[in-house]
Amino acid sequence: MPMLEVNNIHTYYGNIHALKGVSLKVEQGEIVSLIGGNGAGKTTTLRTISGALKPREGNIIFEGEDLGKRKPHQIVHKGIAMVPEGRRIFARMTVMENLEMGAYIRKDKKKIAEDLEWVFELLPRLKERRKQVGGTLSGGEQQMLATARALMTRPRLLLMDEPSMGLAPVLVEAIFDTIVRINKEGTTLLLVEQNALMALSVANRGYVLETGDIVMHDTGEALKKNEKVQKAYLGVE
Amino acid sequence: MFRTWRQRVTFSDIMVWIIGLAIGVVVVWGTISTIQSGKYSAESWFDLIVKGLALGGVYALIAMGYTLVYGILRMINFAHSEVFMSGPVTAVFLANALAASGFLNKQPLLSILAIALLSMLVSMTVAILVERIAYRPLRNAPRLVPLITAIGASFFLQYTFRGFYGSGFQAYPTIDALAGSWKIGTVQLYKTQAVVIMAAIVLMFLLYAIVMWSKLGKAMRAVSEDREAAALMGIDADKIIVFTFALGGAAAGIGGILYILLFPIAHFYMGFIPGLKAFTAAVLGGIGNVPGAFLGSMVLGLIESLGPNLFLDGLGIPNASQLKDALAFIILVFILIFRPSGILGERTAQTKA
Amino acid sequence: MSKRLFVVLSLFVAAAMLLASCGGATSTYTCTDAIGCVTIAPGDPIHIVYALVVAGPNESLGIDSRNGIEIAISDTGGTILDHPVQFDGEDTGCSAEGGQAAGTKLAADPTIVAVIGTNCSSEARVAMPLFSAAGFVVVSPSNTAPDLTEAGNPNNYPGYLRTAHNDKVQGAVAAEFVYNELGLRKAATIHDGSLYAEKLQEVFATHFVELGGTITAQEAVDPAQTDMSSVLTSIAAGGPEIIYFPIFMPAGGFLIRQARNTPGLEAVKLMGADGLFSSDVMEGGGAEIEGFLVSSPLTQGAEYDAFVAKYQEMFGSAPISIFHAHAYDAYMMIKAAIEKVAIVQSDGTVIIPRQALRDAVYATANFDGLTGNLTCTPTGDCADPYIAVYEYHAGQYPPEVIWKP
Amino acid sequence: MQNKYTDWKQALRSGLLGGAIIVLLSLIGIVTAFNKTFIITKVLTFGELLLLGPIIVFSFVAIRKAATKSPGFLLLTGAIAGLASGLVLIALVGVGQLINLRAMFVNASDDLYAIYSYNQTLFFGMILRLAVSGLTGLMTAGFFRLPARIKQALGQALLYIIMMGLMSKLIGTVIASWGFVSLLFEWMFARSGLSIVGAVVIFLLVGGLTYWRYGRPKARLVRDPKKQQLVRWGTLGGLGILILLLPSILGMWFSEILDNVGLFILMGLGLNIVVGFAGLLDLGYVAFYAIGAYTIGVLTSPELGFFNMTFWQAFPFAILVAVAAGILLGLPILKMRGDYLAIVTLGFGEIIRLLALSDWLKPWLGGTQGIQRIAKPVIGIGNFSIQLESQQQLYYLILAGIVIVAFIAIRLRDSRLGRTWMALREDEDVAVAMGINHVATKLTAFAMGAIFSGIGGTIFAAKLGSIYPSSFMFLVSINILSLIIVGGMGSIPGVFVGALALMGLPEVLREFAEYRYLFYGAALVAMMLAKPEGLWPEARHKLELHEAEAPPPQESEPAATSA
Amino acid sequence: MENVLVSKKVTKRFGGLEALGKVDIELKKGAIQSIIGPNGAGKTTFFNCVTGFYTPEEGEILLNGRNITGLSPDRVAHLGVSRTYQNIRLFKNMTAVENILIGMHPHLKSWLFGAIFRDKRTMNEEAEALAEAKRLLEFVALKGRGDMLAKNLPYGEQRRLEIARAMANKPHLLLLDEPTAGMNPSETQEMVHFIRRLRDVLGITILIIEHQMRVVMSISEKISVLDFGQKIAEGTPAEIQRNEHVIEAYLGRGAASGLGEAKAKG
Repeated sequence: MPMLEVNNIHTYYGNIHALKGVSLKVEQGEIVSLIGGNGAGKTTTLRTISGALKPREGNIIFEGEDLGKRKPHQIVHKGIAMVPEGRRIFARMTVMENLEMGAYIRKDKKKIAEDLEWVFELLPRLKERRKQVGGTLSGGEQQMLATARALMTRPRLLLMDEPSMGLAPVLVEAIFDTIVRINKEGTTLLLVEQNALMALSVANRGYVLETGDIVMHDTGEALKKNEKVQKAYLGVE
Repeated sequence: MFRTWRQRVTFSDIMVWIIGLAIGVVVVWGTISTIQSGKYSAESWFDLIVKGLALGGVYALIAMGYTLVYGILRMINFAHSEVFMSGPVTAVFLANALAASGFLNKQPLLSILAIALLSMLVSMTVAILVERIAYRPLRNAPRLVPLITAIGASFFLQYTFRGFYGSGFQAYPTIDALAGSWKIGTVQLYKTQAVVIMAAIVLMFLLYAIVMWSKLGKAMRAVSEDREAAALMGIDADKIIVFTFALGGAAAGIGGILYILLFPIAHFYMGFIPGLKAFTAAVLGGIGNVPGAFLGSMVLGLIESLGPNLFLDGLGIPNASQLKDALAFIILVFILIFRPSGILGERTAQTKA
Repeated sequence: MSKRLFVVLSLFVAAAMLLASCGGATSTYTCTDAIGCVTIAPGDPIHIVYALVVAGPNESLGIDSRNGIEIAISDTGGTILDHPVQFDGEDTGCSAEGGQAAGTKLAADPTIVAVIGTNCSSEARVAMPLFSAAGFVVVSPSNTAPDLTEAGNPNNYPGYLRTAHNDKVQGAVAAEFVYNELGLRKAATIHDGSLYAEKLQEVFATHFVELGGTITAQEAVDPAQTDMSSVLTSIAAGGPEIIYFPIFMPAGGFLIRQARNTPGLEAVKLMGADGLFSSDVMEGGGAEIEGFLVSSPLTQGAEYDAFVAKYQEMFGSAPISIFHAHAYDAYMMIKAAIEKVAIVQSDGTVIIPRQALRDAVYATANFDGLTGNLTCTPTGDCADPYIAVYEYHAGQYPPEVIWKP
Repeated sequence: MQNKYTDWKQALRSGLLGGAIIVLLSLIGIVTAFNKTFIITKVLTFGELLLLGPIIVFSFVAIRKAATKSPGFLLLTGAIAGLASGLVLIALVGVGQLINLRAMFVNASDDLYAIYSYNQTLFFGMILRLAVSGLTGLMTAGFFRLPARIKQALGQALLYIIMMGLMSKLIGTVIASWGFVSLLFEWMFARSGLSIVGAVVIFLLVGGLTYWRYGRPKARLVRDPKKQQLVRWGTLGGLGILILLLPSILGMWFSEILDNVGLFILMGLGLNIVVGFAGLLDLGYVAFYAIGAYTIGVLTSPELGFFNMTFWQAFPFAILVAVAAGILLGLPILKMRGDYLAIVTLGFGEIIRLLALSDWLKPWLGGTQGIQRIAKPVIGIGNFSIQLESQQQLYYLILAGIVIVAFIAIRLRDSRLGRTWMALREDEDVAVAMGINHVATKLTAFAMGAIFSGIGGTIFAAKLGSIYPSSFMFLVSINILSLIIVGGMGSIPGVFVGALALMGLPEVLREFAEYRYLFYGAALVAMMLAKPEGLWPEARHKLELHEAEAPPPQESEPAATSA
Repeated sequence: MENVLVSKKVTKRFGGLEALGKVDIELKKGAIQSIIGPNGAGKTTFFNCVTGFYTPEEGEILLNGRNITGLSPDRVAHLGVSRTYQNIRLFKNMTAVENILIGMHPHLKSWLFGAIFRDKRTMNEEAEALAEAKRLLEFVALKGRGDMLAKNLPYGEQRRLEIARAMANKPHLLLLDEPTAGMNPSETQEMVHFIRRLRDVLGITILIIEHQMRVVMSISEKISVLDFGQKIAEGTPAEIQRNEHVIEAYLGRGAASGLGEAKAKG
């Protein structure tokens, strides 16, 4: 049984039909990338999974349970966390407070402290800055914080929306290194990326989304070699 | 350098400065001539300052409700003045019952705590109900719509409580323990005022601690910064919003009892003026900012208490205290001209663009 | 839609004509009154209305007056000349525009015989032209502005009377009492921005100065104000011996309490007017009430006590304001006048000629009311000019009479 | 079974809630107060309706929410809900017998208990009350089971009876002014409420018509587009004539309401420019109203005796002063954003009122005593002039004002200036970067608003003939703001609808005497909950709201730092 | 050739943080130039200083030789400077045409009088403006979209509309903040052509902030690199790619070599 199963979801913004029957699967331990142009519905898909939007049709099954009508905060309790697009850290709170918010749903203080150590080990930059207010971090550090914050919920599935957006090329590599490490330490990942090359390089499997519909699905390597994908998303002419 | 200065300044800036300067000059001139005339003694000034601070303390507790709700929903909760009113107009019955049984003067502290608790509970309940009925369904509506339901709710609450308890005035019993004053040198320090100031400071600190250091308080700040991101952390925004209203309501309810210690008459219409003042104070301090609400309230309390005699009397304006509120608002304009986001407000305009 | 409306209308018209043709009794009396008559068929009620402020921040004034009237109606069995009394009315909001709206609405109702109102003088000034033109007789329980009953003043309309005291009377009495009886020479006054208080303190001040006293300050507060410290401090600087504040609750209560807590005013005498003659002043003033003086008409004795008891029973609280007794008297005066002039026909039909009714009310003399012995002047001042001064003592209501003219 | 159990609980909960609401209404005092106000004379009082209404509503809710749909069960659900409500009432009476509730709740009187128990002995009365409550719930359920056609007919008929019964006094006032025509309708109304015959006639008429029309397609009178055009113009013309004749048809009292509504339309149109077009939240709009009124007062009143101008001589000055005040206020505050602007404008409104009230300016502005004998406008020349005095005459002056102001407002909206305001409202920073001088632009909006409000003030002063500071309370600003939001922000027809709803409503609600603000507040909340976009929203806003959620923000910046 | 824009030692601080430190940038007439650098390096702050939203604490900004330091944004716009935004900031509830008409603001004159009385001059002005707006829409390939609300346009069209709005001001200097953000390679390619056309056809001087190295390298004549508010390098694309500082602070080895490959291939 796949960890996450998205079956034929239709999502609307008012009257705008944004997702027209998206289906996808994520297996335990995988990195799955979702690529596509702007307005294709990548972010909408993630927002639907995370509960911020409700699909009018279709269902989302996580570990055998229908997420159906659950609200975003309830979905977090189920073990899905999301690093939203544009990072959206709490800019007026310190790094530590941001991380505490990540651990909001958890009660076990000892476990939280352990995880904090783990996150600091993963992203040592944050440890140096833990007393600093989030808004004053640089873009790359904010991305780290957003990732760390999501990890503090101890998710089994982590959704990441455009982690490389607006970062210096030199940082993009670092972020993807972190992604791979997080995955290696046991977290399953569903990744939405503009930077298709990187996204497909790290992914086990990939989906291509166009105007609200999945048009292609294959392993990361295969998609990278696919001519259509190369032309449309990798910029190879 | 001169060139850039001239480029930056527009006609309207000059006008604004002239207005600001005019207010400043009038205030300073009034102050100087009042002090020179020697009409008031030092004892009088001390007395006014203490009374101003006590009033400011009460405003601060009410202002908390405005500022917390504003922080989280970006809306002015106009019904908050009725939230404030509902506590003391209900608790008066308990107070009178306690007084009739003689318990009030036997155990003043316990009695006041019981009265404050009741007042707090009622205000809290009303705040939560208002949120549930008048605001929650409008979470996604245009910004001004909840403002109108707030006004509607405000009317409804006023006349509901009027219906409950009648339109007369209900006086609180006198508490012997708080009557009288301490003499410090040549000045009198009235016990009530001292108690109110102390209580207000302690309560404000407590509220600040809750907002800054408790888990719920932190969640509250998180929701106020980014509701959706907070939801992604597993924070139930609805619950936190209810908590915010409850906290603001509780502060207003206790504030109501402090207010009643100073002005012991309860009435269904009693919320309007303090509500308006507290709202002004919250804006003055920088709305959405807890220490700002405290500072703004204290400043406003002092202006109201000292202002008419200090600023206007010397100018030869008759019945200066009639213009007390006008003066308070003029000084508000004066402060906002130079600090457009309030005394402690963030400079939001700059970070935008 | 329009079609449906048409059908409805035509059906109405048809039905109405049918009904109208079978009705139609003929009257045996022809009205000769200069401004018309009100005819009340057997079994129909006599319509008396209030025009008082019963909603909004000043409502306690109007509700209290209305309660007074309702007691009067209940005391007289709810009937006049065996006809039931229909008593309703309008909120006037204590504002000119409220007075105009209420006045216009009431003036449009020809069944109205008399109006009890208004509360605030500003309402009277705009509502009276309407009431007067409609032929009503109007008795106000609480207007005190002198111009309303001043001969020749454009604000004095025919048909207007009042049971409340003209400011001129009360202010002067208070000044004389302070100067002659208390022997004080320095006084300060406070008003609350209401027409009543402002005028009263002005009359007081003028009279006091005429007598030879000094006014150290004429201050003002907002009626909704609670913190009086700045005004009291300012007054203290002038060193008055007495502060006269003819205002209302709750501001009056706050002044009483806070005056004692103001440096320099610990020993000053405080005095109010009938606006502060009520039981809530006792509670509002707390322990500081001791020695507080008010000028007010003599409303004491068994009759008034019975009235208060009845009030308590009917409305669940002690009188919430002050003009209930004036309102009670207003109703009683009107009732007496109606009984005097009404033409009762054999079948029970009552015809009330309007001008005659007015004349009868103006002619009220030696009427024994709760507020004293009422006699109306030709311009409509009916209050008993007999004003006494009372002194409050903690735990004692009504307050002690310490001076009678 | 599970379903039935939850439905049971649901029914009980709804019933208890309904009962709680009845108790609330009773303790507020409305039930007692309207115990003698008949909807149908001698049959149904408004008070009794308040005791039954919540039961109907809540048993309806319980039935709607019930998962089990078998007819018998639904009937049972209704009855349970009704009985539950009845039990709450009995509980109140019981508590009232044990302890003196009246020491706290003034309306928990014996009168109330007597109403509850239909003036019977307490024991028998309470059984009766319980039975009536249960029966009401049962009947609601029965009603629910009726065929749709009958349901609608019955529902409409009852609704009409209740509305007409509640408004009978008002309708009576209008009819009374019609002279002999009034005889045609008088039989429908009793001294209080509808007569029984009237109620029956309304029931048959409305019910019958609804039944007859049910399911029939709406007949289009004219299909030809050219003719349709003609019909449209005809309707407009008819409407115009109707508007001109309104004061004569409706009489003095309704003219008074219309005048007040009209004044608020005038000011609403002005505030709509400030708030709706330019997006500046102004809570002190009453200031300019006061300034207009006081300028006319000072310039014309012989009592103060400064100038003794006529109304029209003073009028231009009033506008000038209002504009000057608008600019003076606008300058220091227009750089403030959002809610800071709101509080400062609020303060300005209060400052103006307090200055007018102050003893300091009393020699010039009259202080507490206000200004009296303000000149009324005279129109016409020489012998052919009349002084506009009565509300019916002033109606035309106000109407003319509205026509001019509405014309200007429409023109402004569709101009470059209107566009500029809108851009500023949408995104001030970007608008400024496009070369828009935000201070000058906002100031223009502010000044226009001030003019319209000032005009309103002048007419107000002339209409009353005397003005007092108490007429210029904060509440006026709130009312005007409410009406433009209730009508639909930025929408010009919305101002008309909003003013009718909000200014007309409290006047109509005069029937409820001291409870009118209670109903007004409740209506305000209900209206906004039902139609958050306003009663007649601007086309654009309608679009906005109907796309319930906005698409995800395309920003890459964290939202928090830009807020 | 003369310089359209010159910034001399421009310094901007926020509290203790130095967002720009003595930045010198020169822009020749008709040039297409880029600013690159990591997030938070001060690129957008520089734009804000040029357009008048921020007043630099030190230094001067000259536009066509005129000192515009500290001039308010609306006056800078009147001098012919337009910009777009990183995250599109159209007037969302206004139509496409209205957006462009707002962009034309500095060139229109009618005010209150014209609005109320609709005199001939106003009507002519409006008619001309409308025609011009339609021309611009056509230029950015949005013909027929004029009456749609801006927020209902697809993403790419919103970007183009924003540029059209900026061009309505007939600018000498156009500042584009990440014009290709969120575009796929083919859309990006179109945008690059479009920007070139702007310069070639209309002669507008253009300054771009951009993250996609492919775009930057192919379009710019000169690139300035900012890091922590300091200008760490400046030069032609080729020079920048070889610059060790830049590679270390911004590009990273992989990207730099990747670009080399792409260049070689393309």
